[in-house]
Amino acid sequence: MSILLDDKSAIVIQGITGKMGRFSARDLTAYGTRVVAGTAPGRGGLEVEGTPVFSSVAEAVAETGADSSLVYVPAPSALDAVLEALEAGIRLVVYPGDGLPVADAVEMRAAARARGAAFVGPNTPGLISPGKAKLGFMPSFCYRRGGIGVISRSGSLSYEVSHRLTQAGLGQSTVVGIGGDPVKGVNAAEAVAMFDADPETAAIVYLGEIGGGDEYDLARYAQGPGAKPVAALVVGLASPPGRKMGHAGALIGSRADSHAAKIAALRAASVAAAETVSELVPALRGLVGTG
Amino acid sequence: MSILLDDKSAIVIQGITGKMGRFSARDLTAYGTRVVAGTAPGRGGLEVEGTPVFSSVAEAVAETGADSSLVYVPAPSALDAVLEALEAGIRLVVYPGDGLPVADAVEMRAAARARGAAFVGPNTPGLISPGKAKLGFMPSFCYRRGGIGVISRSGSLSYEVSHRLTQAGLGQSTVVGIGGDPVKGVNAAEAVAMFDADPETAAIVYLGEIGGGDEYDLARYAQGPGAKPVAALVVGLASPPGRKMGHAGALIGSRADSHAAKIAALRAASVAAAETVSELVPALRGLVGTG
Amino acid sequence: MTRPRGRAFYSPVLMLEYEGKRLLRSVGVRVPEGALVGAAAEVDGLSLSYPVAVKAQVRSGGRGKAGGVVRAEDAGAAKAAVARLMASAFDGERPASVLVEPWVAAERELYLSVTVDGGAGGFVVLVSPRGGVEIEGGAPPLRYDVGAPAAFRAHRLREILAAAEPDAAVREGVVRLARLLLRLAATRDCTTVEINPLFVLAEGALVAADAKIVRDEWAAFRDGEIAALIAEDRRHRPEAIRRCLEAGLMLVPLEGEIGLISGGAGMTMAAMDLIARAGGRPACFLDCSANPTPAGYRLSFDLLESDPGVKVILVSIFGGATQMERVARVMVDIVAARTARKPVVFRLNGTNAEEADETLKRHGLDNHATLEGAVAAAMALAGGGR
Amino acid sequence: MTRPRGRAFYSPVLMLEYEGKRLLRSVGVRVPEGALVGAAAEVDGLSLSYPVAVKAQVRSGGRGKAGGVVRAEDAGAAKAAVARLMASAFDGERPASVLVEPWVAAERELYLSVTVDGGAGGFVVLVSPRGGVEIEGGAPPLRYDVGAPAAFRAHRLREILAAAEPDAAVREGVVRLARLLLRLAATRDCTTVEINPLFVLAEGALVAADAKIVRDEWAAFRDGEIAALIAEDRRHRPEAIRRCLEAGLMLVPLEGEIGLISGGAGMTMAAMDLIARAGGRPACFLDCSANPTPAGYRLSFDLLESDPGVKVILVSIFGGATQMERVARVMVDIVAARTARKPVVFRLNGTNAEEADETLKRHGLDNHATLEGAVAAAMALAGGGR
Repeated sequence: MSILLDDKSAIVIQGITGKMGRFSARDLTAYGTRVVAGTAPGRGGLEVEGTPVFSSVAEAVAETGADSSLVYVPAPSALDAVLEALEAGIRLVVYPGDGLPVADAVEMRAAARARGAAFVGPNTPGLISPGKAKLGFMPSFCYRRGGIGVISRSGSLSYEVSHRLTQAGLGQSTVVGIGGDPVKGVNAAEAVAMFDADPETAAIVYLGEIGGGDEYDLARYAQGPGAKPVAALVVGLASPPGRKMGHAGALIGSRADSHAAKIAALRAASVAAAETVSELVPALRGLVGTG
Repeated sequence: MSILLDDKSAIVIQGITGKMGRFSARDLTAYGTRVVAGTAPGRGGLEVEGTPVFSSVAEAVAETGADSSLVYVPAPSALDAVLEALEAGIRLVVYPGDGLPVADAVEMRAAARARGAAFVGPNTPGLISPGKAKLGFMPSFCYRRGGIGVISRSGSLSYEVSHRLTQAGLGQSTVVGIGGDPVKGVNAAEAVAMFDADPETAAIVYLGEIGGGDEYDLARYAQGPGAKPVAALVVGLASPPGRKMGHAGALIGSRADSHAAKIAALRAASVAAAETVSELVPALRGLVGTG
Repeated sequence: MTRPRGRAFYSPVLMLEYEGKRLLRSVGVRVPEGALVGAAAEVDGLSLSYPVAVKAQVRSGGRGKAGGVVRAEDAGAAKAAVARLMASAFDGERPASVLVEPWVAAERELYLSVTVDGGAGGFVVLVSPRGGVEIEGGAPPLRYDVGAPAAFRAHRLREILAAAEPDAAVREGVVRLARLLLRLAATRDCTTVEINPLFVLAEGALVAADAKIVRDEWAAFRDGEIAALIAEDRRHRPEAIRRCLEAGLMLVPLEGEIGLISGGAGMTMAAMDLIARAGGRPACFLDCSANPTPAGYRLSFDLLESDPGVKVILVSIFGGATQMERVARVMVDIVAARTARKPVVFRLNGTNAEEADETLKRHGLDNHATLEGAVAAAMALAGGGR
Repeated sequence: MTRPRGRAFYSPVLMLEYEGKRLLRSVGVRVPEGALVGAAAEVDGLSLSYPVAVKAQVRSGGRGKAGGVVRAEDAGAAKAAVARLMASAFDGERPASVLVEPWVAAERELYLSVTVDGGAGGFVVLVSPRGGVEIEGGAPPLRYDVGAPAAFRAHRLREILAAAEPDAAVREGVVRLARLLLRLAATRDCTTVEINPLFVLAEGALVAADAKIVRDEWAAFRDGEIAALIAEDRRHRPEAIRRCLEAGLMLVPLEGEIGLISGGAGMTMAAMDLIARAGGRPACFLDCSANPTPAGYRLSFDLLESDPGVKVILVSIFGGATQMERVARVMVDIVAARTARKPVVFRLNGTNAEEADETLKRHGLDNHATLEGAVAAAMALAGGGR
């Protein structure tokens, strides 16, 4: 098992004729992912990297049975593309783009929930269930199949940490980038619940940062009865308060947003909390041994 | 039978402590309507005209079993009040007020439909099922129980015509004011369908005007197989084009909006169409005899 | 300053072209970079590249056919055009300003609008692959019934457009633009946002060459721009009309001899229709139902008393929430206080009608039992029909 | 003209008080009728009734405690206050203007805001029966998790308020106001609309005595006001920062000796943290991931080369969509072209990392295998840690 994505997932890439769409069509297929369709309005009938292109997601679903979507369209069209996917019956929609108005992220999240579907994004590299399927643009060599479920608010940091896990022999069930914006689709609490229910996941690694409240949701989970072992990294130790560190969500506005407060809360909840990236693998080893 | 409202309907008046609320509490009860509750935020525990007042519609429903609501609040609060009623499980909500932003009417209509409830308004006197119950502020003496279902875009005109019907011995099953705004809750097509399904209704009288397309929906119904007899009045014969005649919807913008076009379309659909109010009762008599 | 003057009828919440374009630009729609002038001399202050379009800022329809848009090849021609347009009237409306814009070379002209529609229960998107002044005469536009704004789906509109617009890039541009216009309509309380013509440039870009935006006057409480449009409009209305608007009376001045004071839009039209059928002409549509107070009725009487064309006043009210015995008492007071000689005919019915009837009779005033009777009496007093 | 100058950090899309109040007024919120002045002499042109509040227009927090709001009893005192405030700095920020308003006598001060919140998956409404400058220290505000704007229910907020606000009329006023603020946030792309304090007047009316409105910078494509705020802000930023902003580089200048060029917010912070733990200080947060092009990287180098505090440049990138062999080639070109002497340390990893590694090596450049190794090397080149 794994969460959200596995080797049965059938992928449609919305915006497949663009640069990122073409790259992912090639890259995902190379990873063994079942990329069954692409869409590009008005360009149905083409092929991109051997993948058939349709004019609408509904057609793609009807013709190919696609159930998961990776959306590469500019921010002003993103809400429309995500709504199209959901209405066509897609169960997992990933929107990796950044620069999305938060009001549109709110609508995407609400629309996915109303349909009982999963939305991942915005501002994320996507997710990968190593050895099974990839739905995003993370570097494949960083990952290896195993029992660690990884949740990350940051893209590059998840590559870095996954690479360290892989090098340490600690494979991953699924690595999901939940994104750096304050309002997201699948959030930390929801991703944790999915990993909790996944038999293949033995322990959870959470990669957080200053700002926002996701880390407190994680602490709440870790405190509960029967929680799986959790290790966490919080970055932003050296970031001054009151300034947005790249991510819209990474801003120390109140005391609870700070690095120290989050580390303290996580430790109080028995999370193996790393203060820097160097400490994460050792912290996790303390929980799960050598994997 | 009748449509929407009958002697089993249990009424809550939202805004019962205001002038119109108090008037209707007295007037509806005098008509024999089951007014079971009123609401006024923060004023639960009061009584108005013998009716218990609650702070919320949910409380009123829980305590009294109210299923229909008459909403007397100013336009800026109307959407909130209607949403409150719908969320509390009210099945029929009447908002008589005028001056409502059309965007809010759109939301009210959508919210009622999403819950499978009926919304009547805005800009309407409400509805009455003569001899059973009244949910609005029309003059009671104009009505008498019978088999004519009346639909009106205009308030005063519906009193005038109902009075004429009553004087002519033609009683009414239900008289519903659908309102003069372009976007409404129950519209002409929906009201006609309800009367069509109502065994007590033998014939339908429609009171329309220039502007908008409701009259064409009526013609479509009358043309269909097994339609009940329909008489209609269209006012605005003497109104110049391009000017809004009081109602937001009463404006001749295109040829189809005009009095002549509507009369012609109705007649082509075998509707007994009256060009002035004087002709309506005779036209109806031609369909149903002396009632 | 920039509102039109004149006697033509127009909606107070219909924005002028330049106002509409400013609003369109603010939400990301491409419009020509124009400048507003009030006199020919102001053209000298502009940095323009010719040719330019010189466009009278009026609300009346049919401006293009009436010569309200002029192409000018140089500054001299532009100044002459400004002077001529400022001195012209369009359907009785004199422009308060003139918009000078670069002349845009269009490959094609489309039509695009988002408007409130009862049948859709909300908004519709209308698109025609052929826009311009001839839109009214051509095939009906493609229609996407959206309903509530949240129900907009770009892919639905795309499907609808596929049937009639062969250029995929233009389709996508129109879909994006429709989304922006719908958002504008929903967030800024517009009942119509119309772009006609919508220019397709050689490189495929879409440019709004005109703008007709109608706001929702009932949303003035939450939109200062709408409140400002209404206030500005009132400043330029004739005094009598302004006073009615301020008092909440719905007035449409007409040119007849029967001064009708009524309540309710449908009932007012019904009475007007009976007057017309009897060979008379109503002097106005005047609906007092939103302000059934002594002040409201007194204002209505003042208006009709001072209109030399009005020969008789007909008060026709069928009240529901309006308590008719109170109306009757107000009428008695008004009649007692007035010095004018115009005859008045009453037909009051509705809630507490019997008391109203008695009140009028006690003061020697007739109350007609039927609308037909009242209209006949008014016609007789006005000197008969045709 | 009216934007603050100075070196303080502030969000480009945080509106000044007077801008926020103008927006609040436009959606129907009552605010004091103030006037904006830029110099003491301008006070003479205003028609004021004293006392007045004279308020420095700055974005920095804690203005009240820092003396940025002055009560003036007459014109002389007001002029003196304007002059003093215009010459003051608040947290390094000099006001570009001063707002002069009638001094409002409040019975009570509340706190009301609508803001984006991840936990709510959208908007929350926050209300405190005690507002003013002490809000931070008091009990946490009442919280209504709305989520999507369409999910707002006045009766839910009413229930939440019932627990803490005993005055039913005030509760109703707050509910109505919250609805307006939420509509404003949703329709005009605001991430925060905060009124603190919200005055309750003796007659029960609610008046916004301050306004803190933050717009969503990513919505600039559909809101001209946001685009204008960003453009105006850029005009007043130091040149280096302006160029970074225009190039899509995320820059937060700090005051350290390690010039970090990085990719991705989390990865950048992770590297900063390692630098700090090694006893160093990063010179900046500089995330190039939104513009991983030769121009973007060149600009980053220029910025750090010209900062005299920077002793070493550390390039740390772990690329996913960014193809690292291309980045390596860009780095080779930049290093070859530069004349400055500051040492550069590389740690490139990610997609096509092996080719990147080879490219660097082929040109005599080291590529560190680990972030820790790269940080240690940079620290050594900068002259060691603490």
